[in-house]
Amino acid sequence: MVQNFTLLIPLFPLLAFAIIALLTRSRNRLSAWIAILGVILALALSLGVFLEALAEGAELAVNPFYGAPIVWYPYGTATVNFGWLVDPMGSAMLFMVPTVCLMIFIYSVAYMRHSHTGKDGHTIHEDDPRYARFFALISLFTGSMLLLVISSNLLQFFIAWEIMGFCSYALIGFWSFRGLKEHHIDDAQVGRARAASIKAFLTTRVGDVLLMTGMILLFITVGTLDFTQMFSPDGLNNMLLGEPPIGALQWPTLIALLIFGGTVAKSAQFPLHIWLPDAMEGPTPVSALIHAATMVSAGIFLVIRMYPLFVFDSQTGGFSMQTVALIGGFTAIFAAVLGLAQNDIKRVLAFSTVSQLGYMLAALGIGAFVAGSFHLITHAFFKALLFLAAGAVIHAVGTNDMLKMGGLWRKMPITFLTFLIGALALMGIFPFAGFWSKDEILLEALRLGFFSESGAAPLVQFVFISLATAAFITALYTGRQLFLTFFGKPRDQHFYDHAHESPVTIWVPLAILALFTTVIGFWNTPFAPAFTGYVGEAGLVGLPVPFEHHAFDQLALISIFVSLGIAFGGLFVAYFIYGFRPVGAGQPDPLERLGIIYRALASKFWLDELYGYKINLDGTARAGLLVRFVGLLSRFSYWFDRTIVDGLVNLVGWFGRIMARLWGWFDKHVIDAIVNGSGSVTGEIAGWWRTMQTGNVQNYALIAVAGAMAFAILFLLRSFT
Amino acid sequence: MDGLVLLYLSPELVLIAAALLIFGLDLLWRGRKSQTLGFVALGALVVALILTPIIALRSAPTLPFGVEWGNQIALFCGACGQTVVDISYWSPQQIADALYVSDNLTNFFRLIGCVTGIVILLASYEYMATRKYAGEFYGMFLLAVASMIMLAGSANLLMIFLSLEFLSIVSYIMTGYLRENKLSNEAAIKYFLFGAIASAVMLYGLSLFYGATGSLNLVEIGHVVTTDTNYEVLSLFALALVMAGIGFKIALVPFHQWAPDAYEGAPTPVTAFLSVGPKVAGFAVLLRLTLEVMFVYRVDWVILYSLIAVVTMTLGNVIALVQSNVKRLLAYSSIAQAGYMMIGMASISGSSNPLEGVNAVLIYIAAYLFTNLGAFLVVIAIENKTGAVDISQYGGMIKRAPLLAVLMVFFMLSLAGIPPTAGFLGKFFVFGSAVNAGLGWLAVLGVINSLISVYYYFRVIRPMFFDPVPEGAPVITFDPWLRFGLVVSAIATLLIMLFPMPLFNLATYGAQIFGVAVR
Amino acid sequence: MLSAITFLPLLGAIIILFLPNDNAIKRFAILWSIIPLALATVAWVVFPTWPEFTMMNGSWCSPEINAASLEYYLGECIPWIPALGIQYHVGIDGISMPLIWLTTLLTTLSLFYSARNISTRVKEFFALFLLLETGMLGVFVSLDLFLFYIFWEIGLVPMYFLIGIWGHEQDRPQYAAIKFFLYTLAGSVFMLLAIIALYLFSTPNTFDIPLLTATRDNSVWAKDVLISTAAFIGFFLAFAIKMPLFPFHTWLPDAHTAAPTAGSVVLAGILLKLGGYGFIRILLPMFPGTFNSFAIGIGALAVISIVYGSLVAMAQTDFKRLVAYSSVNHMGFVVLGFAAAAALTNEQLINPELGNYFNSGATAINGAVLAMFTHGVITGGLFFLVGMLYERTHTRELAQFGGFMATVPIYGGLLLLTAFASLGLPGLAGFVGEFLVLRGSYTTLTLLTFIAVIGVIFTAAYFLWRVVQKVLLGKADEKWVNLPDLRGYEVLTLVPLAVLMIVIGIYPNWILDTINAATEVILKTMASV
Amino acid sequence: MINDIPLNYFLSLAAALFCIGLFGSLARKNAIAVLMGIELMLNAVNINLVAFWRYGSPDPILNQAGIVFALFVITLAAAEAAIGLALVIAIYRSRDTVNVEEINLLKW
Repeated sequence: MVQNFTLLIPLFPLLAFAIIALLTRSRNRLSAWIAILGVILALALSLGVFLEALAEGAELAVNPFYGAPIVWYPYGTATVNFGWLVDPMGSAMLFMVPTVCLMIFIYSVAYMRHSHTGKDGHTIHEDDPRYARFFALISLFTGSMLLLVISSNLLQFFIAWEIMGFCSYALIGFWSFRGLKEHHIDDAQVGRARAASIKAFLTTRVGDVLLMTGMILLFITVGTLDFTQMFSPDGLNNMLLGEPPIGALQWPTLIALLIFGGTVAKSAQFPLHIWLPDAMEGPTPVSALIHAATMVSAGIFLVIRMYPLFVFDSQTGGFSMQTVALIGGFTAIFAAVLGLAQNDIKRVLAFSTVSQLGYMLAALGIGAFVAGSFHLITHAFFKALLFLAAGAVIHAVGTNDMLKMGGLWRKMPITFLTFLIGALALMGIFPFAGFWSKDEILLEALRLGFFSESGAAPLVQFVFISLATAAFITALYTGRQLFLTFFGKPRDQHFYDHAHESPVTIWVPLAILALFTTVIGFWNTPFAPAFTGYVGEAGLVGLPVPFEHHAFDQLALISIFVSLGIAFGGLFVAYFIYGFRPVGAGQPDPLERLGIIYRALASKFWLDELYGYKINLDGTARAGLLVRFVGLLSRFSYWFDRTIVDGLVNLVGWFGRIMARLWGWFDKHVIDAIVNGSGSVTGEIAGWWRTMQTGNVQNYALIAVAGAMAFAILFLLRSFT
Repeated sequence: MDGLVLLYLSPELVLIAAALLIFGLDLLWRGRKSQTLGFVALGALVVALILTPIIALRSAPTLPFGVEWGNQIALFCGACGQTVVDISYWSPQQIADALYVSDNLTNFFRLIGCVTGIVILLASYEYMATRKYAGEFYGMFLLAVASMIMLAGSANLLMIFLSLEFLSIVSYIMTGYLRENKLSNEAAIKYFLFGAIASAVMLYGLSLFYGATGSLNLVEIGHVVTTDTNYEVLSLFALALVMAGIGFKIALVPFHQWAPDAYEGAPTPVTAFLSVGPKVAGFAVLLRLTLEVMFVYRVDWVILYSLIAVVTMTLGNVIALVQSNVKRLLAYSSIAQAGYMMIGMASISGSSNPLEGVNAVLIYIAAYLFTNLGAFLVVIAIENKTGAVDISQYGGMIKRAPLLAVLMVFFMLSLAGIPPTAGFLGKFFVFGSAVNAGLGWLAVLGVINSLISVYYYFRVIRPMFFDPVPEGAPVITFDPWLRFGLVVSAIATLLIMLFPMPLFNLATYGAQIFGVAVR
Repeated sequence: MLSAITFLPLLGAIIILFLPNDNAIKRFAILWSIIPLALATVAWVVFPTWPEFTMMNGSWCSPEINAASLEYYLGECIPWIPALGIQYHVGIDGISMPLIWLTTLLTTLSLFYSARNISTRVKEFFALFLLLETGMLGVFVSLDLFLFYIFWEIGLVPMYFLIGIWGHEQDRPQYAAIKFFLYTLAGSVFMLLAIIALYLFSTPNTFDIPLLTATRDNSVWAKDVLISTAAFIGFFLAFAIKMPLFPFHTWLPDAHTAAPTAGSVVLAGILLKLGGYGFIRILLPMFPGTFNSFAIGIGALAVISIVYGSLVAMAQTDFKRLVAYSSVNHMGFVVLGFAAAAALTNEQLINPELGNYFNSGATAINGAVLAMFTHGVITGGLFFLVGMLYERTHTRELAQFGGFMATVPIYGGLLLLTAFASLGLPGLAGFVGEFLVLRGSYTTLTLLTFIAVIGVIFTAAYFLWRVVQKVLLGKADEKWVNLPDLRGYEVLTLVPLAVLMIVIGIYPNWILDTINAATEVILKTMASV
Repeated sequence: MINDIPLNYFLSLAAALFCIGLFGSLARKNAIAVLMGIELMLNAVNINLVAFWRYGSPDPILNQAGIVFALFVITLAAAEAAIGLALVIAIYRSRDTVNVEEINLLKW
């Protein structure tokens, strides 16, 4: 029964947003509680739907909760309708999203209070001046994320997707402006936030436009955007009716790739990943919420939603899934490598997010649908946990720079513990969530790549190798982070003194998330694959074929040990470099000995300089080549507009005056000459009439008579011919 | 002589008689009470205006006003032929040597003439109040109106010549009316010399016409040239010379050059008259000539008319762009307006129904009349108080005289042909007839020209609204007569646009008199 | 009803001339302008029952005209110049209805806003503004080409004075005003010739739009390629200049920049729409064949407008100029939509097997019309915001601003909302029209639409880069320390627009339903049997 | 006797006279001389008219249009001369010159 109220789920946070924005924006505490209340209500309803969905079991996949009662717009004789659609993966998202959001909301209540030293030396605690604004925006974000999850229509999905993009923009740029009396942020931060927010929005905009194009083409070829209709037996086949658009590229491939473009930008995959590290300029809860747990995973969710299309494409010979796998696999290792050289505690996590998202995509790309989906869920929990814990550290210490931390576990043991749990999960160490999901992916890659009945697939082999390597590096940089932050000696005494254990509203959410991180993995162990049964057993809407699933076998066992070995290997190397001999105060990072490689890593392979733009620490930004080119083009266009286009118009506008002058000139020179000529013919001396216009009436009369004669001659010529 | 002749000629007779009366009274009163004489003149014009529809009704008494005006001919002057016959132009074989006709076209121009006269008279009271010899002016003015009407009614080369000279001579006198004013004197003598030469040239053409066809009657000449091709060369040559005289009246390029000088120098009410009266009458003659005499040569004169139209409107508009004196600017503007009318003349030829072109010209004339007079009335009102005739002196007029400023905008819009004004309707008909006649290119040139014209018309408006009031500039007041004239012009300009049917009917009846003779 | 809506403002303008003092004028003008708004609202609310008002019983026009205009509602028809077959014929359908409503709304808001900001020459301002409203409404209601043309031109003169008199001194208002006037007139005179040609070559000779459309396939003007092409070009020039379409757009930045705030609002909000309205009312139903052959070219111009407009906007340093160029960019989408619909072949329109094409065409037109409406709302809002900022700072240089999100949060919030609506953020009004246009035009003008999509990115870029970043973000400057936030009346001016932006963005069906009804009719008339 | 002279002779004479008059009116500086030139042109027309009447009319006695026209032209020439002279006097009074070239206050 609850399913009929699914559409109300996003309404609560959206309502909270409206109330805060319009009514209570000056009341900080009240706004926070309204926001939290909104999420709690949404969570309650979501859990209701989730439980009802669980009760339905795997059958839900082919027969999902669905309704599309809202006519959004009519076109010609048809309409586009909005509504809700909940299938097993959707219901899992409905469980994950509000839970994580609620934790983050509660965490933010305290986090958005800042402490600084007043003039008299006392420590002052005060709310951020934009406290209410923060809660309004994250409410809007949560609402649209929930709307996205339950969307029944790709257009509806897209709208929610874009509103999230706006929230992301606004929250990255949360500190992108500064009033005269605001002293808790400095100008450099303002500059960085400003540039980062625009960078994020525009980069994702590129993907959005690709997605929109794909969506429109899908609409045109299939004739609908409603998921259930689209994936109905006839729907996708319609795509093959039309002429292939570009050469050998068939419609499903083109559309799938365009839609995947949206994912690439939103989930920060190579080459559009450049925005995510800079997005860490936002407040930490935002990083946790948007840039780790939920919004970036919306990109993955898009691929999950459109999975029948990708499968259909590969069945008809397209290469879209291979592309997904390739990009995912490459990004997984690429971002992991970059994560090695970051000193900002949040940026390390940001790159790890990119890398993990690559994991999911690689899994989806090779056909490991369930594994990828499960990693999406677990990753949300442990990445949120990591970010929040890192935020607690930042909040306590007052800096992001890991090289200025060290030995913090003594000062903040709870935070340390939760961070440790999250880090272990990320590395994929038993028994935390990441271990189970990551292991599943590696297992699938191993199985499909090397032990498939249909022969070896080089691409999947590449994916496996890349993912395995990435797992190693993940353990390495996570270990580095752990050692630099919490172990060794404090490298900056001032910050160390400043550090303190987090207040209860901060560590309680951490603890809850840590709990989830610990237990959620057991939802889908290789021995008892409940999640697999729920999500994968009956396939998907429009794809009613169960996803291939193998019972626990030898290979799985080997895989467990392999992945554990990789993780421990990475951790050991990290310990060898950073833990065994801790980096001292003022010492450079040992990795800097790598020279040019380190510099390449630290500057992210100079991609920003190539097609994005680089944001410096002091808040200035340097445009990359592509951006500069657009700027140049713009200035040229304006010059063109002013000088050429408008110039032509003005020419026409001045035509009259020019003509007037011409007439004057004409009178003065031509007519005068004629007059003088006629004067000499009649034997009279020139100079009687200087010009026609001197006011000499005889001049006028001459012209008139000449005119009459000309007419007469005209007539005569006519008559004689 | 039939007694009806007097009735058919009554408007002209009333005007001439009133003029004589005014001369007499002025002599008697030795230049005093000139205001009264002005009212006498006004009364005469009103009477003439009322008489016109009576004449029209007389010819078809059973039908209500404005439906079917019949076609009456009044022959006049026994020395030249038979006495009056009541005969239609539509049966050319019965034509006698008629000098003067009182038909629908004449009636149309009677209305036009009387209205012109009344409006200008209203405007000239204040202007003349402070000047000498006002009484004579009113008399002269009545004669000018009468001659203008007579020109429109002339159906005979002799009569055309006489009326034209009548109108010219009166105009010369009125132009030079400000005897002590150098500009006025100069304008008059230039006007005179130019006019005299032009009419001599035209006269030469008329004599050739007479020689070629042996007749002075337009219809007869038309009959001859239609049936007999022998006279083609001579007739066309003569026609070209005649065009000089008519072109001079209308101020067509290249016979236009007197106009700016005369307009600038003449007293402004006279300028107003010059910009309407002779032009309108010239078109009446041109219409008669075109349709009754030389329709058979249409291939030739369509080229000629198109050429003249293009050159006239282009030159008028382009030179007007650089004028700073409002009177001179309006002079060039009226040259350009004549160019638009020539488009209508040119499009008489080609279409299946040539009368559409006639219609367009007549409607344009009526629209132009009110608009142009209105504009001149504004100029007069401003000149009366400040003596200003330069655009730069018009600053802040919206503060000093809001009514004048607003009406000036309206009249300028009308001259530029922007709705909802009579000028738009006129252009609409003219361009429409051009398109219909297959002269689309002419219409395109016409609209381009009307675009150019907007620029200078708005140059007049601009200081009135945008510039500040000059230091010490007086608030402009004007007497109720002038205000009345202004309001009448404005309302007429508006109503012609909003309710064009009466005018359209009038023009149609006016055009009906022509039966087109095709070889 | 329609006559009342159209001519009430004119009556108001006349009454204003006789009112004694400025305050009375202001109050009267605002209250008076609400009457047409209310009437238009009523007309829209009773939309479902329109068929009962198809043609007033007292129509004095010929039965052919009555038969041809069955799809137009609230019709009134009186012979005006019978000799030329000119009627005073008004009527509306689902396309003109929203535009009429928008006109009345923006006028009321503009007057309301101007009441506080115009202190010189009050009487003239309000009278001219109401006159302008009559002109604009007249274009939307008239169903006779002659009438259409007259109303089309009537709007020019008040706008000329609004720009010239109340314009900002440093922007050369008189130059801008005459440029605007001449430019627009240049287009419309050719339209006049085209109108005349249509009249002359139609059987029966008529200026009536429905009748011309109905008799299109039997008429000389449509059969003769030369005439129909020439007439099409005449109309197209007028509309393209008004829109404005590249390369006829250069009057727009000057006029917008120079005009007073309310003038810019109406100029961008309504006057530009007249061009778009001409496309849908005249070009599409009356010249489907000719338009079809020009569709690619016009679509290309539209795409150039989109991309080029956004690029040029990006280079602006003047806030108002930027917004002006953004209009070029956005109106490009409108034209693209119409061109896409025109690119449908006759077969695609009538063949039921190809219903998808019909629906695509409908989507394109719906989108274009909705884009016109939302552009009016959004850009109107933007111009209000620019004007409010200018009132406070007396500069429009973007480089001078910064950090206003912190110092004037209400202003900042509204500007943010409007800017994002304008750049087409889904969930706000601008997106819907843009999406529908792209959706519709991908079917027929695929390649061009691909390029147009690039413009979407640039649009986002210049709004974020230029508007949001320069004005709202960054560090607040000492010199704006005393900058007051929006006052009550200013917020009140913007709130209706903001509400519209959100409501249309979230739930556009209510307006698209109206539009779609008319669109179907137009698409059906486009097909020649 | 007169019948022996062909029409062309009269016409040629008239044309010559007309051209002389035209030339005079266009070329002479003195306003009075210009007036005289105009008179010459009018007289040329008269010759034309009378000659045409005499030679061209089928019945010169009954149809006297040409000669009547000539009479009117003569009358009119007188009127024109009167008005012209009056204007010349006026301009002489105000400007102390009758040189046409110098009467050029109004121009452009």
